[in-house]
Amino acid sequence: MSDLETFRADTRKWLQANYPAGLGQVSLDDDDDSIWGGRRAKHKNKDAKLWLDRMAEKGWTAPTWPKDYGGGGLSPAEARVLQQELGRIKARPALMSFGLWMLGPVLLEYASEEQKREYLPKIVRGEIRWCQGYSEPGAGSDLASLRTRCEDKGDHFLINGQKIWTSYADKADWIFCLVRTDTSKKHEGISFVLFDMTTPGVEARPIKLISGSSPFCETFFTDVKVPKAQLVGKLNGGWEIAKRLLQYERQNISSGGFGGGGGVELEEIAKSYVGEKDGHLADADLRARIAAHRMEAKAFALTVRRIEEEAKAGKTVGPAVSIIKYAAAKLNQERCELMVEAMGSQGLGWDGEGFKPSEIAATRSWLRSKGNSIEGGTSEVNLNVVAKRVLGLLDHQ
Amino acid sequence: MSDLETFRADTRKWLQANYPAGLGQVSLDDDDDSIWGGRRAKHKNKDAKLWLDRMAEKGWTAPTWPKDYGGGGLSPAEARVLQQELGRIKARPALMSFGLWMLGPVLLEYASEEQKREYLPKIVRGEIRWCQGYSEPGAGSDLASLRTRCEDKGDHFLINGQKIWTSYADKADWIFCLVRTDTSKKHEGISFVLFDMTTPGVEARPIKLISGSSPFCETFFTDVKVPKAQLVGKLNGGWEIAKRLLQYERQNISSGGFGGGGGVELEEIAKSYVGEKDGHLADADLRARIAAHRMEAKAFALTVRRIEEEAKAGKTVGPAVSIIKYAAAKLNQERCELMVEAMGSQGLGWDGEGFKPSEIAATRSWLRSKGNSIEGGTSEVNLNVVAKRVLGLLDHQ
Amino acid sequence: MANLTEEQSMLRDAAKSWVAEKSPVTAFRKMRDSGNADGFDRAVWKEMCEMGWAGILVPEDFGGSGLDYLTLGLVLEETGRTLTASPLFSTALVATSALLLAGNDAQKKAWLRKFAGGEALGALAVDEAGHHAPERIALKAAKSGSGWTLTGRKVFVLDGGMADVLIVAARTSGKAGDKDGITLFLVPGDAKGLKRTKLKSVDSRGVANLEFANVEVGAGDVLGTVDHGFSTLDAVLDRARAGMAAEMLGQASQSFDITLEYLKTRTQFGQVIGTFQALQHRAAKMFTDLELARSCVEAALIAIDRGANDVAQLCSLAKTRAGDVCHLVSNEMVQMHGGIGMTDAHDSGLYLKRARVQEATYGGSSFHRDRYATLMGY
Amino acid sequence: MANLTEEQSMLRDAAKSWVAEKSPVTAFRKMRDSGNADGFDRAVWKEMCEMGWAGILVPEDFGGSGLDYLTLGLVLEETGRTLTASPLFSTALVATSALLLAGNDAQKKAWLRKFAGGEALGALAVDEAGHHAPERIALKAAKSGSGWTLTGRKVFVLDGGMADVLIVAARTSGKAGDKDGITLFLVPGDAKGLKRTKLKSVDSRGVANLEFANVEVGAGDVLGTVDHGFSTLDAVLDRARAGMAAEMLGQASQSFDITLEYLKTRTQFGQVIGTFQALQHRAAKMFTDLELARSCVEAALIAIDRGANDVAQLCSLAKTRAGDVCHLVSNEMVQMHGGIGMTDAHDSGLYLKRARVQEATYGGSSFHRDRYATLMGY
Repeated sequence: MSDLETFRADTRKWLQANYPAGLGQVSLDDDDDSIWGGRRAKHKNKDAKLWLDRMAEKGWTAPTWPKDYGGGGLSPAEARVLQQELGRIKARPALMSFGLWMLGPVLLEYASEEQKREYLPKIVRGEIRWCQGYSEPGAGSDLASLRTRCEDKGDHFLINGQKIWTSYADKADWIFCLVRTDTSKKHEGISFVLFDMTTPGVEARPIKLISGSSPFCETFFTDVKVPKAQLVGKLNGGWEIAKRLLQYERQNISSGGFGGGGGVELEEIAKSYVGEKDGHLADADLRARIAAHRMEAKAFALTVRRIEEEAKAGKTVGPAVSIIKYAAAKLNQERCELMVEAMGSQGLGWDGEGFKPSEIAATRSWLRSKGNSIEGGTSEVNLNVVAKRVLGLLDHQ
Repeated sequence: MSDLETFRADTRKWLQANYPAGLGQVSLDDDDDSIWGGRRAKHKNKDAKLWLDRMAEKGWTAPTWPKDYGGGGLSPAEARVLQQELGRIKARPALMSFGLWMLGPVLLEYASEEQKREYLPKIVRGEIRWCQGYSEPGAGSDLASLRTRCEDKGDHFLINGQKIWTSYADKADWIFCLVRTDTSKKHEGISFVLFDMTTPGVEARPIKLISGSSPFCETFFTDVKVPKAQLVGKLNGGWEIAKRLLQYERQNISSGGFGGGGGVELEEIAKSYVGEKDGHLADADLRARIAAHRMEAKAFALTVRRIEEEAKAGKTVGPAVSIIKYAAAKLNQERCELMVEAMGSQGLGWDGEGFKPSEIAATRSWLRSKGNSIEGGTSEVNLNVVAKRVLGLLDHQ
Repeated sequence: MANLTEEQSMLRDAAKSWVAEKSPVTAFRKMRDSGNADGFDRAVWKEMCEMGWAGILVPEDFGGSGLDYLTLGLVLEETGRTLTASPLFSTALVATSALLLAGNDAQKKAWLRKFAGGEALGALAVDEAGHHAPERIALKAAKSGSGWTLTGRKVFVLDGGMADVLIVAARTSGKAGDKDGITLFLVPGDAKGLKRTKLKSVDSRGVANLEFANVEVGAGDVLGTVDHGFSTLDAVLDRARAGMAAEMLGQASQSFDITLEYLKTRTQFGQVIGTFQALQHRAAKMFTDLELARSCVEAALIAIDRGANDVAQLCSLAKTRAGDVCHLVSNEMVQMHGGIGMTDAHDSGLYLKRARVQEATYGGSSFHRDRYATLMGY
Repeated sequence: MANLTEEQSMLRDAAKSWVAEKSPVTAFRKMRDSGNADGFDRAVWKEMCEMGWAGILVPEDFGGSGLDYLTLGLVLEETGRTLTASPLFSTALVATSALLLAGNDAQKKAWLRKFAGGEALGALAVDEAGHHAPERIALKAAKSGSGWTLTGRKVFVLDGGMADVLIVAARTSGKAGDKDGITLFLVPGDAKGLKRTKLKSVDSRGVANLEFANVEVGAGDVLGTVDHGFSTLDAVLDRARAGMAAEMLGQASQSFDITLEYLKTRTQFGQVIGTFQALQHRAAKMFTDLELARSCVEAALIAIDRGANDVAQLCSLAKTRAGDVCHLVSNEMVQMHGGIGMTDAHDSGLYLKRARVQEATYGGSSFHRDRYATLMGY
């Protein structure tokens, strides 16, 4: 039996013994704090806490990170086996965390030994919940134009400014934050710092979206004192780290979140609201548009699969990957538009009597989907990137 | 009875007496040379020649031009009445001519008295057929980058270079031509000259289009000697004249030519090729797309009418006019695409057996329509103009 | 812009300045946040009535000014610009049209003067499910003595929760799907057996679901002729569609103007974003669609005023083209504003939400493309 | 690009270099201008056969290499890039598939070896009017003695004028519109009573109309089973659609590459036009659609090879997505080239014309969207 098969067998055995029977499953967007961890997590669900602790103990919340930093130290192959085994028993994720997805990978690459030993294990164990301080009101697509000032006061940094779209800033313990340490340069004047959200002068205000409440916050910094040891990488060397981290974030946005169109399929909902005629959707015009959309969704799904297979085959990632974010946003927006159109006036409720929860949910999703082509890089920027990096077209002079 | 009513009555009487009975009507795109006049016109149709001569005698081929230059000297109001009366008897146009539509108006504005007396009457009488020497292989949308050299040789100009898209260069007697008289400046180095196409060194080669033969030519100038008296306006002052002339040309392209979608309507053709089901076009998908197109065509027609009514009411021309060329091109291309799609494989013949003339004509029109968004200002340039002139957006820095 | 009479221009200008002054979007936002379930502000409505807008279509004998649909359309376009929520549409346009088209003297006397004076509100109750389908009416009206008994439901009735009188399309014979057998009734808003549920719609306008449980009405409450109400209903709907199109045109124009302004001020990458050609072309195309939509809306209103024979086609055309441009511009407004456009604090969302409700009301583009093709014989 | 076997990669690369060297667009243009009515160059076809392409699907016992559809698709993609007109599609893919799916030993023996060796050409005759409608077959096959008599017509048959054997879908019972009652026949190209008219199609490929006047065939010429030919026909058509999609993918990719190159070299207003953002975004969107189309084409071919149960959906998907991107790119190729793209001397027109013919062949997007929705149950 190969090492990998041994590992699979051991893993399966361990899961049988350690996956809390009472836990069951949960959808990925579930916001139960026990899944996000952090100092303020209430862990109402004891099984969830148990599951997190057991996985963290083996370092399997971060399977491929080195054991020295609390990770699982698994090879990519072993990590894939672990994923498969977790999938086989439909295990609920032990921990969801920006620390795992975004910060950890760049710390491994850019942080000092001390910083790695300080921050990574707490991420693995879900002790510290992180948020991302990137966008500012004046720095959206053009992130590098950020203005949040970070001044060197000798024994510490002093930070003043404002961030926006800081997801869960109101729930996070610490923030990884882009700040301006040199106003004379653009990209070369940015640094990457970490600090505690309970530091005096930090205030987070939740943002209400057109779709209702959201995890996003406006975050204000007024004379926030930050120990200099919490600078990651070089002073004014933060842009490179920032970009690398964005790659991890985009992978995250593309893969998860939207696209595909889960739940009950569009055509089924359309049938129930619009009715049928000789086995076809009664509204032929809507039917043709739904078919066109569903075919594009299928083409997209096949493309994602193709990219994964190419990756598995160890090929260098093809150009197709560059269009995923743009295509996924477009598709999800079309899907949501068709969904509310299919529901007619039942898809136009905000809340209260007269509308089913599923109808209200569809309406909110439709509104929320408008952000898909803005967050994590606007579609305009995506298309610029494809035109320049992939197609080799030049900038306008 | 008002003067205008008197004029209407007289006109009607004159037309009854002078419109050749045998002439009947003709479609505007008819290429019978008797309609285009010129030295080489054969005038196979004697009635057509008679009609031209009678109209020219009254100056009604150029109704609003001053009598001194052979025009009709009519007021705009009288000219409209004349149009109405000609329309009432569905009179065939007496003369079609770039001289009337494009050159004449700018000569009236920019030419010397001698030039007006020399050229205008011959245009009115259809004695000289003109062509337009504007575009060059390297100067399309960016017309002002034209390179055709015109050197001052003391007693004459010497012209060397090449023009393209010169409509009817192979049939015209004279050309109005943009030439470069100063290579150190762009717009300020262009002059507007007239010369005889029989001058030694002028060669016109017809261009074959993707849709087959066309009126367009490539026109080559090799050491063409042009008398200096044939310069219109100032030396290096041609760009202003060129732009003014383009306005007349665009009016011409917008109003006539494409849009509306004459002949048998799309839906009727679709019915005959696709068939019907419970009174509807059998292909519901195509039906929805045809309906969407026909509604846009109707919206366009209503917009043209609105602009005309606003103009009649003496209002300053609204911004709507700026979108006419772009919208007309888009519409005609959509219409042609739907037409060949509706005909199926019968719309995919080039010539010969198996296809009706109407089918071949549809295929050729479809191919020809691809030029609508290129000729007389590309759609991209149209949109730039709307964005900048109408919407007040600025150039990229 | 069509050529207007002096009177029309004056009313349009009056509306323009009143809206800017008395009914900016902030007013609508305040009304929304106050949780006002009526979906409009009574004080504002009073002002509108004082300006005579409620009586634009009402003949002078009934206290109105007896003007035309183009005039009312111009006012609706202006109020649409700032999302002004008021009974102007349902009372002064829809209900008034129904009475003008089919009402007898008694009925006109009973309601038109009150409508014009702002003392009563009216609403049209037609659809019974999520999708507009006027011929699928099933709400039953059974003869009982000299009068009728109504049983069934109506959904998403605009201003249905507030109306003093409801114009209810009911089935007096035949079955859902038949155009024959439909009759219009005038039903008091407080009729016994009528349950009205005010809905919280996404655009915060006043809509309600209505439940009819043996609602008794008299013979005199039949609007028009029994069993032959469909043609009247269709004519009323076309007027409603043209008016809604005018409102959408105003909204789309306004959201386009707001977006254009943002394109000229927002800076990214050291450039005003309006200098990016891809955005310029998208803006120019929106402008093109807006100009085309304007022509359709004006043509539909003028056709109604002239009693032209292509009113139906033109109203479907106007509803579709205005709806489509409203759809496009409301999406682009959010996208071109970026993140800020996604926040509830920004107006983009208000325009987006209102747009979708209007698109669906009295038939979406899909419905009207089909209707247009059918009317044109294919 | 899907993960290929070594053999597939080799064949793909061989095709790529052969096409570049032996069959550039100039070759197709020369063939067209020569007025060659066959629609292909026999010498070129001979070379293609020598490379074994004609026998890619043919089992080794019949002189082929018994490879799969993905492999043939890769070659078609490459030949599509330069509009190579050859019998590869109709003979090596369509006719061969028909025999593989329904042919008996005698029939396979009779034709497959000849196909693989380039000694015979085949063609599928299905449609009888301008629009693809396989179940509407009316061409009558009447029993006569031990054989059958065929009467009727077929239109726009690809390579129908050259084929040595025609696979003819005929009606042996039922009426046009019934799926039952369709039978496939093998008919010699020179059969008595068969009139073949070569057409001058817009894309200069070899197509013909066929008139059947009491054409006699024997009992042994029935391909598959009498009255139950539709399922075979549909399977053959799906293979044809996937292959056509592969060809279109190659063409669209090539015309996109040519256009992209032009965007990088053509200068106007002192700028390479490829620096204009509006064109950049249009190019990026075309690229997106090309990547999506590639995934569909490969998935369809692989599904055929695996005998998956969603072959029909995937082939309709591939035909639609490849057709739509071919449509878009062929239009943009002309537009982005400007005036020069309108001239017959430029290749834009050739790609545009070929694109529309392929889009229509074996069902356009409208046909396949409807089919896809029906297959998915709505």
